[in-house]
Amino acid sequence: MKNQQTIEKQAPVNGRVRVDWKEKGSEVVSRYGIFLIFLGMVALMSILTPHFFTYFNLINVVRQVSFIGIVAMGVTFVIITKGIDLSSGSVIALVSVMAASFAQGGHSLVVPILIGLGIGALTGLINGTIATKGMIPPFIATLGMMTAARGMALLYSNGRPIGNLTDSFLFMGSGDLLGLPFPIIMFLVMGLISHLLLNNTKFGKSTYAIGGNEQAARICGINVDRHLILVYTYAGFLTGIAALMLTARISAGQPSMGVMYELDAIAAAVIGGTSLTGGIGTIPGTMIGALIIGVLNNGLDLMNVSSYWQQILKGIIIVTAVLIDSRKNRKS
Amino acid sequence: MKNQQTIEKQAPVNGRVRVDWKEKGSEVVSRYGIFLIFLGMVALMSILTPHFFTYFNLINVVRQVSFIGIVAMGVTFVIITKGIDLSSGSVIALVSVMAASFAQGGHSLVVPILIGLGIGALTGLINGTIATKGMIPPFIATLGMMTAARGMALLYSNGRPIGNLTDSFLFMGSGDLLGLPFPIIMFLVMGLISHLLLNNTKFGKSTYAIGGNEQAARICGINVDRHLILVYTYAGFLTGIAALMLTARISAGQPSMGVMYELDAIAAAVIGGTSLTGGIGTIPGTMIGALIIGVLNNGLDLMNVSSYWQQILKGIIIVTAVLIDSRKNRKS
Amino acid sequence: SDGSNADRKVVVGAAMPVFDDKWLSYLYDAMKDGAKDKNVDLKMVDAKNDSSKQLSQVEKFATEGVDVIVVCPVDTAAVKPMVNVAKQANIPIVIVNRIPPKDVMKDVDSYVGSESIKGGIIQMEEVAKILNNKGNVAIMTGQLGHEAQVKRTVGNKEVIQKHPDMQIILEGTAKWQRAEGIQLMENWLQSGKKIDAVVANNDEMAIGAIKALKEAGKLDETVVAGVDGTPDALKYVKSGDLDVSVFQDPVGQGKGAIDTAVKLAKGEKLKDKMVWIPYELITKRNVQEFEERWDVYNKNKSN
Amino acid sequence: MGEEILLEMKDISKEFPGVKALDKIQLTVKKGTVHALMGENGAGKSTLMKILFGIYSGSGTISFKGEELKLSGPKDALKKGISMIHQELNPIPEMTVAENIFLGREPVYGKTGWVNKKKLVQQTAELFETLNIPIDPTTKMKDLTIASMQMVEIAMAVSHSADLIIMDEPTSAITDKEVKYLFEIIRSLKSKGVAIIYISHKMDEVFRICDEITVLRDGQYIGTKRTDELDHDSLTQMMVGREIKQVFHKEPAEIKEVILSVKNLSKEGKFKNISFEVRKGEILGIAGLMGAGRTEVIESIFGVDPPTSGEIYLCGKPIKIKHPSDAIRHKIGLLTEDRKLTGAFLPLSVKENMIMSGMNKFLNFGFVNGGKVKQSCVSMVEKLNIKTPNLNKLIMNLSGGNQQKVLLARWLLNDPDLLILDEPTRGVDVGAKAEIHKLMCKLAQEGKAIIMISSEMPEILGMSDRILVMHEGHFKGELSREEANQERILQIAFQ
Ligand SMILES: Nc1ncnc2c1ncn2[C@@H]1O[C@H](COP(=O)(O)OP(=O)(O)OP(=O)(O)O)[C@@H](O)[C@H]1O
Ligand SMILES: Nc1ncnc2c1ncn2[C@@H]1O[C@H](COP(=O)(O)OP(=O)(O)OP(=O)(O)O)[C@@H](O)[C@H]1O
Ligand SMILES: [Mg+2]
Ligand SMILES: [Mg+2]
Repeated sequence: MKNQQTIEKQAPVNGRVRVDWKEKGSEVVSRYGIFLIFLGMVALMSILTPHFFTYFNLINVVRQVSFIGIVAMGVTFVIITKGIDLSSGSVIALVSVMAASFAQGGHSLVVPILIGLGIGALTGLINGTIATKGMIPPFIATLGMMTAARGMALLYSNGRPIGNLTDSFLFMGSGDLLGLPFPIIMFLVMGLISHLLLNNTKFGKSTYAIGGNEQAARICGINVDRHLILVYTYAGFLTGIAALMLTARISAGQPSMGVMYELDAIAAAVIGGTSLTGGIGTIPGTMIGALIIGVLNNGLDLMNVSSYWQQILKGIIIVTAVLIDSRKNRKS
Repeated sequence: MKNQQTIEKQAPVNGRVRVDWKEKGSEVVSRYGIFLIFLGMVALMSILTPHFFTYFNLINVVRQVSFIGIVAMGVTFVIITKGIDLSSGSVIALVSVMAASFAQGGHSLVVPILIGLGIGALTGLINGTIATKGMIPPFIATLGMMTAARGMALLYSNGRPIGNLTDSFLFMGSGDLLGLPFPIIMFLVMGLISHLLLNNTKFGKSTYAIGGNEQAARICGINVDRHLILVYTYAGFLTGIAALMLTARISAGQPSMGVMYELDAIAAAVIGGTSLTGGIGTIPGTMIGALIIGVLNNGLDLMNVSSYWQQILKGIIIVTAVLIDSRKNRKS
Repeated sequence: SDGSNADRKVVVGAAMPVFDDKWLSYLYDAMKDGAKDKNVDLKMVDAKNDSSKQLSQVEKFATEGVDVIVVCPVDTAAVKPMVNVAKQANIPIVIVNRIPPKDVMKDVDSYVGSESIKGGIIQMEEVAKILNNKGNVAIMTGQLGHEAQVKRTVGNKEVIQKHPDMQIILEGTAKWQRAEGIQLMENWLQSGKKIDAVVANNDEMAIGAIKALKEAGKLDETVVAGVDGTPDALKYVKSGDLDVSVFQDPVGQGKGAIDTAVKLAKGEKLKDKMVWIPYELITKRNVQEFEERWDVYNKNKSN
Repeated sequence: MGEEILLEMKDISKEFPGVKALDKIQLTVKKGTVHALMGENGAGKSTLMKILFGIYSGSGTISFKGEELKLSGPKDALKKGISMIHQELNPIPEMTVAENIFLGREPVYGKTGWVNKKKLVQQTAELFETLNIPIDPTTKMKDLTIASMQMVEIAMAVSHSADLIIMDEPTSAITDKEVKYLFEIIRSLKSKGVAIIYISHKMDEVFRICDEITVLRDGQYIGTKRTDELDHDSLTQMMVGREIKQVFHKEPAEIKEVILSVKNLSKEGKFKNISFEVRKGEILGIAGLMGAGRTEVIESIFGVDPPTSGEIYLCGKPIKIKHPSDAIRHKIGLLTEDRKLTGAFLPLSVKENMIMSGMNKFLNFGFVNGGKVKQSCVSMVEKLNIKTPNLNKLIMNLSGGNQQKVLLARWLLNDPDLLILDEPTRGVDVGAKAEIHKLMCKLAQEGKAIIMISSEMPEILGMSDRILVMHEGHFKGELSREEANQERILQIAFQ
């Protein structure tokens, strides 16, 4: 390379784009680090318990993960803009009871779905509007929503589950499509859509831009407030999808649903490489992050680790996974 | 003002700040904004319910707030450094059961206190070490601790409360000192200590510096990692104090104690003006923030607002308080 | 009302553990109904599962000067300071649903309810009977550290210990939630273990387990048991999906608590300090009876 | 004085992923001298200095004051007598000037850790007095102008009473006036035996103040010469490896009709009654001292912070610009003065940084067309001679000058009719500067209009067709290219 440069010295333009394979290599490791960790975890679980690596169990894990996974995709958008969404868990409850009350027969399937998605998106819209127009930290805006939405869910349902849902509605939770459970299909489809949206559209690029430098984004002509509102709305919309499927899965709308889901969703995003300081994150990363949490829960259950120890181990393993991952990043 | 500037022309550098009294005025409003909002809230509650503004009720509110308030002081330090601490609630539980098991008679009062403070500080030390040396986001480091500490609390106590505590231990929760409940005394004392520490010592200056510009802090020769570890340790230590007093107050160590306290503590800090983007925050602000949450809970209970409506209102009021406050800030 | 109470309204301060729990919501309704019947001013507050918050609420009732305090404790280990507060303020205190330890009970004016541990015992005894005293049991617990989780599980285990051919092969928490119940059961089903019975700390989790079992086609060969017996759970008993539930009478406990509280407030002598509203076993055989009880209650309520 | 060797760096190498930033570099600095470190953007100057200051570790040996220097971090460097003014400003915005300056070494009562606030302010005031810096020590850093912040950082570096002070582009954000004061400071330090390593892209400064010059090129050591052995051209030759004809070379362009005119633009407290027009093919320079309000005016026009009154006409038609997106729609571009704050998206790649303001033209059915993006970006990299291993490199890992070029590329990709450049060559090396200037001329020849703010007099004088002079928020006068010179500009400013 030294000779190369000596020659290049003479050249008037040395701004050529060189491909450097060593860098490519370490970039691969850092880029797919969390995926490798995930594979390592799968391998470990497969060794530790023979019941882990079976078709049904794997399907099982992915289905369990799909709800949180879809929520986490929206959260990823939000975190990339330097925001946070603490309201997801409570919004799930609110959507759940309201949609369920319209899915008790007499209504066509369209009504509860529209209501569910609408309410999800609406809460997001409110979150975004309060955070941007009110200029208050998203942490507080969504914390308020977290509290208020739970209250509304309880109020609406009087604290009780709303059951007797129509069969067509229940399909969203337990039905199969193309040989796969519907939630898994949705997880993949929404993952693909979100990934394309984030990576290949103006909307996605603007999302990164705002998280990278809000001031600069404004000067580049991005309407920051409007964009942020849309991001929160999209997150709410995805939460609505997860809530509908979850409601269908347990065949009841429940006001106590989704407690602490927001933390799991944020954790999935962060484990998957999304940075809370903004501007960094990917959807596949988040999906892997969610799967890591899912594999962990499933594996520990399969091995019948006591609940107390499960919690201790879960804490340690999540930290370790991110630790290994960030060490990889450091090397590059 | 124009004339002023004309004179300044002669000066070699005109970056001097002019004192602008209009600005000063709005600075006062913005600085004490949250305090004014707090007073407004107290006034409103006093009008709405006659039971609110009585000596005993006010004492009651402050005592109730003192636990979260003390935790929130440590959280304030952490947030000023751009960090976050999600583990406080679970650490309270861990400290609670461990200290309680040594406060059942036979031990002198010193033992449970040392154990409580030691464990609190130790968890903080671990949080800080993992976050800095492991270079992983504090969100993940403390999320791991949140999960693991709760598991350990359950494991240690086998999921059950630990009662029969000695009377001397119970004093920390229910005793009076100088005519005030002990927790209130501690709230004020720890508030004063934390305030002085943050404002008048090298330690405090470094805390602000790291949050304001970590790179700059490093360049100025501050040992950033060590300092952050100390900050988390102090936060853990304060959590230990709160946990001891809480345990004494309910006269039992409980593994289920403190659920969601971390969110209340963070909310108190943020309502009190601490910025999650680092570098900004004060202890008196946080104390007011905690009091606002306390007054809200107490007032809504007093007015016999139904629990569901309480949640809805609480969400709305917290957002509104910060909204009013940030609007004030904007004017300046 | 009947005009016999021309004197001023009795004020009852009720400190309740948490408002987003299904069974408790029936208890609260019953208390409210009871309060309406007796023309009582009922102040009901939510401790959000936080003992210290509950203690503060009790203190507040004391400083406000209510006539009587009713507590459904977040944790019975933390009842002592509440009782002390009430005693100091000279206000009678009634504990509902969760029974404090004996040394605290001596200062309590009345207890209305049952013993949590009994719920677990009744539940497991019936499961043992169905299983002919042998088989593999999975215990699905509520939120760890919660009073009802701890006591009911202890009750379950006491029974198991008496049956050498029964063993607990799996134990995990589903945090009282149906969704978590499905997930835990799904994972257990993959664990390759033969599960003869799933015993859950409440009906919601049991229903979750039922869903997962049904999907796996294993519901028929597995006994499922819950606790609570709320109307929606009874449907599952009726259909035969939920083999066992244990009825904890929220109406009896709620109205009983208000009755007792009013008596204490008026200085009347109690016939019995302990007002037992026992747990009752529900199976497909007697489910009809419980459904009728709910019907009667709901009818009265709407009148 | 001047012969005793203070610092000797031998065979220093440093590699970043994909970049050999330094390859066996030598640097010898004598006591009591000012030693210039020169080189194009990305040559490795800052990297070498960061190694010397303990921020990076690299291979090779360093001896300082006759002893081998092994540093564990900046703290160690400061302790051993090396301080540094960093290329990027590093203010802690919410803290006061005094707190910033004495961060980590605040005066305390005894050994208590209890800060003596009075003494802190007093010491700062004394420091400022000796350095002739009129800033109130109790001001919050965020309330200072960039120039003042830079002066604070200079004061901070000086206050360590180090034996060696590294100054990495200390003058990129200050004007001639402050430069004069800085040079006074440097001379007095020199007379006290302090050595200074001075990095700048402003040739004239180097010749004015430096005793020796070491030149780096693409991470290689080129040579060290005494200043009097070199002149402008030979130094340039050393740095760039080829000849650069003329630095501020303006090629004439045909000046056509008015494209933008501004009438009575005002913003309370910032500027008042600003009226001017700019024509197609014209380069309009705006001169003024730091803090004259130039940035405020053009940011107002661009919709960043709309004016309170006044009109803006584009090609004779009145337009309303409420947001930068309106300006962009009207084919106006703005290269801002502060890279870090309002320019670069630090966590994003070079490619993404380039396309962010003009994404629409890369869209196919709503999707960003990767091929099109790559093609445009590669052509920009070549056109502006941007040194980056590839387009996916994060912009934060480029050298300062190359970051600036990426941001310029961002606006060029938009093909604007009117390009506003706020300090376009701040921190840019001679070669690149010449290229940016050439590009400006070319754009003008293509019929574009350019408004250029610059605090560098030769740049303003060399490039502008017409010069507006601004001071204290007012336009004080206008000079044509022919009548303009440094004295007249200052005269107008202060009249
Ligand atoms: N942290 C980093 N990671 C990767 N590459 C880096 C990093 N810092 C610098 N580089 C690369 O090292 C080379 C030297 O950069 P350096 O900042 O030292 O240049 P410089 O001579 O100071 O340029 P300028 O005049 O623009 O400031 C550049 O190619 C730059 O892209
Ligand atoms: N962050 C700030 N806080 C307070 N005052 C500021 C700030 N930035 C600029 N000012 C003030 O606004 C006025 C105009 O500043 P502006 O940056 O527009 O000047 P400029 O002529 O563009 O200078 P420069 O050459 O530094 O860009 C100055 O009086 C300055 O002191
Ligand atoms: Mg540099
Ligand atoms: Mg400017």
